[in-house]
Amino acid sequence: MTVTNTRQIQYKDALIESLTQEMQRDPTVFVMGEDIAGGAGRAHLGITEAWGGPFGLTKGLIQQFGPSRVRDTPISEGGFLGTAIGAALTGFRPVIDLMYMDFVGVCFDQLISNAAKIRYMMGGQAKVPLTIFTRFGAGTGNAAQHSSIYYGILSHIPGLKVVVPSDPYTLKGLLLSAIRDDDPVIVCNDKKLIKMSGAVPDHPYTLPIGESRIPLEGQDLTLVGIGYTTQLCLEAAQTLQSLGVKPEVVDLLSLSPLDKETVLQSVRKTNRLVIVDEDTPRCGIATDIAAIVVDEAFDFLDAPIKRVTAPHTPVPYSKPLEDHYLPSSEKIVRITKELLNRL
Amino acid sequence: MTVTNTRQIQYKDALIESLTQEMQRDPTVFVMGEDIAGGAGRAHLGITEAWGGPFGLTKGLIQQFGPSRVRDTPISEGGFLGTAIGAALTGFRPVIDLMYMDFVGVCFDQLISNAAKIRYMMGGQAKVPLTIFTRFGAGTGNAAQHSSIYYGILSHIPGLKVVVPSDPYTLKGLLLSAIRDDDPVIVCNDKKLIKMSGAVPDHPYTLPIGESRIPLEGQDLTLVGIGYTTQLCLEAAQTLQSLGVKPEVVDLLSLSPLDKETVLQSVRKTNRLVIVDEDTPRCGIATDIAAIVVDEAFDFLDAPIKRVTAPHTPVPYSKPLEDHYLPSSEKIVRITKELLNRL
Amino acid sequence: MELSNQTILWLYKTMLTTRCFEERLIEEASKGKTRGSIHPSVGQEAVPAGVCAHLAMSDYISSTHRGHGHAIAKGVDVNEMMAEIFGKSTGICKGKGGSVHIADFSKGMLGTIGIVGAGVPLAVGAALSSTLRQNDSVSIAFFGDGAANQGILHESMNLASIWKLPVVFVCENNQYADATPVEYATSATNISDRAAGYNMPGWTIDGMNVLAVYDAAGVAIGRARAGQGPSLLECKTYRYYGHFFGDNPLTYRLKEEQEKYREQDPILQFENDMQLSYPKCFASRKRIREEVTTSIEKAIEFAYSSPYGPITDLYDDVYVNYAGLETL
Amino acid sequence: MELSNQTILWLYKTMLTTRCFEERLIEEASKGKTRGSIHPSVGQEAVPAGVCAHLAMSDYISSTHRGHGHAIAKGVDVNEMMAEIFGKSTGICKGKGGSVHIADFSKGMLGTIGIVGAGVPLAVGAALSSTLRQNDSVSIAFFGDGAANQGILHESMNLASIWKLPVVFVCENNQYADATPVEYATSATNISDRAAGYNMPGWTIDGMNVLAVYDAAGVAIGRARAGQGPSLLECKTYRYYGHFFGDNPLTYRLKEEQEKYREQDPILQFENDMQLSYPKCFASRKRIREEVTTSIEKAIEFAYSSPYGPITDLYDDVYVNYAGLETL
Ligand SMILES: Cc1ncc(C[n+]2csc(CCOP(=O)(O)OP(=O)(O)O)c2C)c(N)n1
Ligand SMILES: Cc1ncc(C[n+]2csc(CCOP(=O)(O)OP(=O)(O)O)c2C)c(N)n1
Ligand SMILES: [Mg+2]
Ligand SMILES: [Mg+2]
Repeated sequence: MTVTNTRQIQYKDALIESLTQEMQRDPTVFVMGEDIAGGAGRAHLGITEAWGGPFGLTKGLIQQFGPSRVRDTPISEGGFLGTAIGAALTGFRPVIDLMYMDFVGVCFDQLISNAAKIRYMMGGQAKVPLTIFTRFGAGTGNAAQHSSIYYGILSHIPGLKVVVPSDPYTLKGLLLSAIRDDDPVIVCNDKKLIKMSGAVPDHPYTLPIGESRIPLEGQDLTLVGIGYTTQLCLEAAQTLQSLGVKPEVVDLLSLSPLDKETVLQSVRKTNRLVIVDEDTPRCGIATDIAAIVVDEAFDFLDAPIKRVTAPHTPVPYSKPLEDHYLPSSEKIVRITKELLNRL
Repeated sequence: MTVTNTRQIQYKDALIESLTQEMQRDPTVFVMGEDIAGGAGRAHLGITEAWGGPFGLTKGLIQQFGPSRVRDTPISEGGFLGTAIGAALTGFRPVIDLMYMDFVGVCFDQLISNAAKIRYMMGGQAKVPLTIFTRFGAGTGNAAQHSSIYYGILSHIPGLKVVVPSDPYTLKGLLLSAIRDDDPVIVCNDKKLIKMSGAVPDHPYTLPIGESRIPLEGQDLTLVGIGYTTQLCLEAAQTLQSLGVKPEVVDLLSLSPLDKETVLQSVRKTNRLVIVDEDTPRCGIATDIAAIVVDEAFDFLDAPIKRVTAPHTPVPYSKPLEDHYLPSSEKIVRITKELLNRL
Repeated sequence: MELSNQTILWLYKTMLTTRCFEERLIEEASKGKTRGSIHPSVGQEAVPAGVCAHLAMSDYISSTHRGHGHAIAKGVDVNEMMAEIFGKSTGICKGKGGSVHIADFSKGMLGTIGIVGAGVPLAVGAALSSTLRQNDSVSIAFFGDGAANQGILHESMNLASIWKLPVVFVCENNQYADATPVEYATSATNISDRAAGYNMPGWTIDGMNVLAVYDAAGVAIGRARAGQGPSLLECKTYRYYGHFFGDNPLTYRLKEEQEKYREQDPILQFENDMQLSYPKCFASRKRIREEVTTSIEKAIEFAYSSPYGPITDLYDDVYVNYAGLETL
Repeated sequence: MELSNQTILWLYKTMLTTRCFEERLIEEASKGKTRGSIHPSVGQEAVPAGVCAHLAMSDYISSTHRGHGHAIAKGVDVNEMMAEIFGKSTGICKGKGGSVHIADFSKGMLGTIGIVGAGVPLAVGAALSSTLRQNDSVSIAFFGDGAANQGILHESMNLASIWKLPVVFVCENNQYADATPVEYATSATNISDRAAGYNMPGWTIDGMNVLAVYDAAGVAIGRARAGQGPSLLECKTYRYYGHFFGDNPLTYRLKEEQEKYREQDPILQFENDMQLSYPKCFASRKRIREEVTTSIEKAIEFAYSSPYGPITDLYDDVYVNYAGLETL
């Protein structure tokens, strides 16, 4: 799909716009989360909205849809996620704002035991059309308990779907798909993208869950990015191009289901693969892709598969340490050069 | 280490023996969990012990150590795990019985945000000498919510250690190491091993966390097993040997830290790798090992790396479906043959 | 309160069906025809019956591992339940869930959930649906005394209360969670004492007496239906068997205690009540017993004669629009 | 109760140090010298001071994201705290934790935990340690009104109660969780009403008055120390600033409300009390103010002049016996 509309808006605004359009279209959609309006229950004091969501991602919704469809919650993630699952089982399409991805910890059971399994263990009787959107990632000095990435863990769980938009355009298309999807979908938003601007059509549109994109074609090696790291791959690609190397960039978009065909096809062409992920290295999406490729495209591989990830450590607070923690386009370029020097 | 003592005992009894010996040796060790004695608080009725733990894995401990060191809990996994972390931070070595691995869901936050991160985010001031032992795996008709495997997820988390014994001998050595270890260690016990007998020395001994074993040497390919699947690999190896194929079997034992050197060395010798894991396929230990090997031993690989795992589905109840869900020695043999036929 | 004969007979038949279903199931389990854990609710039949007597198809319940009684009282077909526990493709969940995951969404039975406490918020969510739809259906969250100490219960009660949702939290306090007695595990004298902390009414009643349950549930459900918000109903009850089929309860409780409760058997008690107050119903008890026995024998036959599902079932139902294996 | 001059001066100095520390910190934050979120407790100083006045080094506390006051009241060095928030290697956590993870295990300060409610069971665990050791140290779990609705709090209170552990649950009810008012999110009229459901005493007191906090905490801690078990102390208080530095609280609360609370400022109130009842202490208030200002300026200097840690710090402290990267 090509973007014909050239209106530039922020990631944040694309999120609000998507929610607004879908809530207008479908009366069974409602949003629930901590401070998504804020100041709840104080209409008598002239306060209907305060925060409009952490980072303002739900700003203005309550004015349009009222407090029963834009529902502030107590700090009870397990309870309100379970409540959302119950509502999804009985005909609604709840959208949950999970403030930070770290908080999957306190509602993990509802995710893995109920949202993911109910349909299966009850023989396909039920569906759970639930969307969760959440913020993740380091780089903001929020330290170990507010910077974590758990999308690899979530992708491990059969029954869950997981997507990671990489810009305002993909956010809107994937969020609308997620809300319309009949399975639980987690839409993971890198904090570092929230102020990014990009071209976004103003009408509602969807991008299929389970399909990756190729924002840059090339033939010398494949760089796979996830969300923000796709931007890093594109940055690194510029440097590499100036050195005469032509990388292809795959923007994964969907982690579960995984569009392995797009990755495999690319590697069959380029014969080399570097996966860039801000998640920690063990048992994550990067290892997953490496494992699939060495299984299914072994004969096309000319070099080891490299992974650029965070180290196996929690996220540190101090700036120099956190800077070093993160993947960067420099690291991608360095690893790529090492890989090509094997020739 | 070779086993000189030939006393044969069950996995279950090795577990009780290890706990008993360590509690005798170290007064800071205590055990806590649901029904680990059972009948708590009914001494006045002549009841001190009832269940002795699910599957009887803590049977008899309360008679020896009393209810303050063998502490029945309410069904509050998050609460009592957090309590154990607090006790660990203040000088004790709690051992937690988490009845089924599925219940990591309800205490996940305490695991990932506290047990795993406190040491790091507090600059190394603290240590969390906590042991969790738990039961996992399908094969018993316990359906989707009582058969799950989450050790891949736990291995993803920096700050946690994860081990999976494969027989009574490795259980005792690893459990004693886990209790003496100053970091949080999760000891994962496959239900299918609980009645297995094997030679176990009667004195206390430890096996290093982070080291794998090679129970069978060979040169034609490497089979990597985890816990019970090591037994499947050994079974498959017998069949393969009868066909003239000499597989080497690596018993992983430790998932985090991972003894990648042992796997790499084996693959450098055999040039072929099959990983057998009962966990589901995405973002797990099997993908992890494949990714490490294709990165660090690429030039030694003569064939794709294959993974024999459960499918990307929850665990079904009915026997034929569950049988099909599980890895088996037949599947290992079949995959191995396919791999060798590539020659 | 005077009840209609129809209600009396429904209560009787429902309790009897549950009892008979489980007693027969245990026989089959001891022959190895079932797998995993079976958690009999024998002794507790008065609670599901007394509560669900007030419910229509459009009302919802969520249930626990000990859920046969809830399913039966909500109208789930016993053939499909039995076949499910036999793992057959004709089971209500195609044999994929077994005893601990019986559900029937067509009947507002949102499922028995095996993680202790985890079913509770599902009922809260169903109640939220009713509120959003502005209809008058209500939801019941059944849970055990052991579940009372799970955090999710606390969160669910708070949510239901602040949003005034039409849900009744029904605690089946059978006094044990596995082998652990409630008085050890629970700091409250009565579990219903906790209701006050959520600004909702709480009652503790005799859960061996189906009429007592019926009356109290009527009040709680009536409140919910009238838009007056949630409440907590603790029913003191007792399971005659162990925690699961195979567990010997005499390792953690006294014979005398067991006998005391057996003397208050909900079905026998109710027969006495019928004899006194509903002689017409009492007169038909033999016929009902026979009907029930026949229906359960049929269920057993149905389960035996049904086939296992095809292996492809393994990959179905993971997602709505694609099977687990097509794309990883 | 008549207090010693020493205690009075300690309370005063502790509140003042917290106030001064945070006001100076906010200045630096607005210059961009800190990262992530800073959650000022300005306005709430009476609670940590009034509670910790009863504690020795051998007692434990666990704390929240709004934890500077708890740390200072438990004796954590302000230089090391400030350096931590600047991310420097001389910080109490080597700059790896920042404002929301300050801890000092040598002083029984088990750490500020950023996940709401997640610090509570740590205090319960420390109390279990004391019980196992059979000594008389006590533990305090500080938490906010928002945390009151997390399941882990419920589980922790139940555990502490059934095991009669020496722990006091101190709720700092500053009436907001982020922008959400407590009366919306919490079904109980007073959070302390929930104590009864756990069979423990609960009190709601004026948390702007340090002497009221001191008195009530004395009772609760005294009970715990004497082996009489846990209790819940709710302190009604107020934060003057937004949820975090940068948040404008006027989007969710009225100016009049803010002003009302500022009039009850805990430090000003206490100065008035001192003037009336402890004139000698009152007389030394200027000296104390100067001491405090000097110590905070020193802390700022210390933070500025300290170096960042080496990059290798990134890999340390993941495990006790090996760094994260050596072996994956
Ligand atoms: C979170 C969780 N912890 C532990 C278990 C294991 N378990 C299953 S049933 C049960 C006891 C439940 O007791 P109660 O809630 O009183 O229900 P009852 O069995 O008495 O009907 C336990 C501990 C579980 N399924 N889920
Ligand atoms: C489990 C969890 N959910 C949400 C958050 C985000 N968050 C941080 S502080 C806070 C408000 C806490 O309110 P309260 O407990 O009243 O403490 P206060 O900020 O008022 O001191 C929230 C929602 C979190 N850190 N952890
Ligand atoms: Mg019970
Ligand atoms: Mg607050």
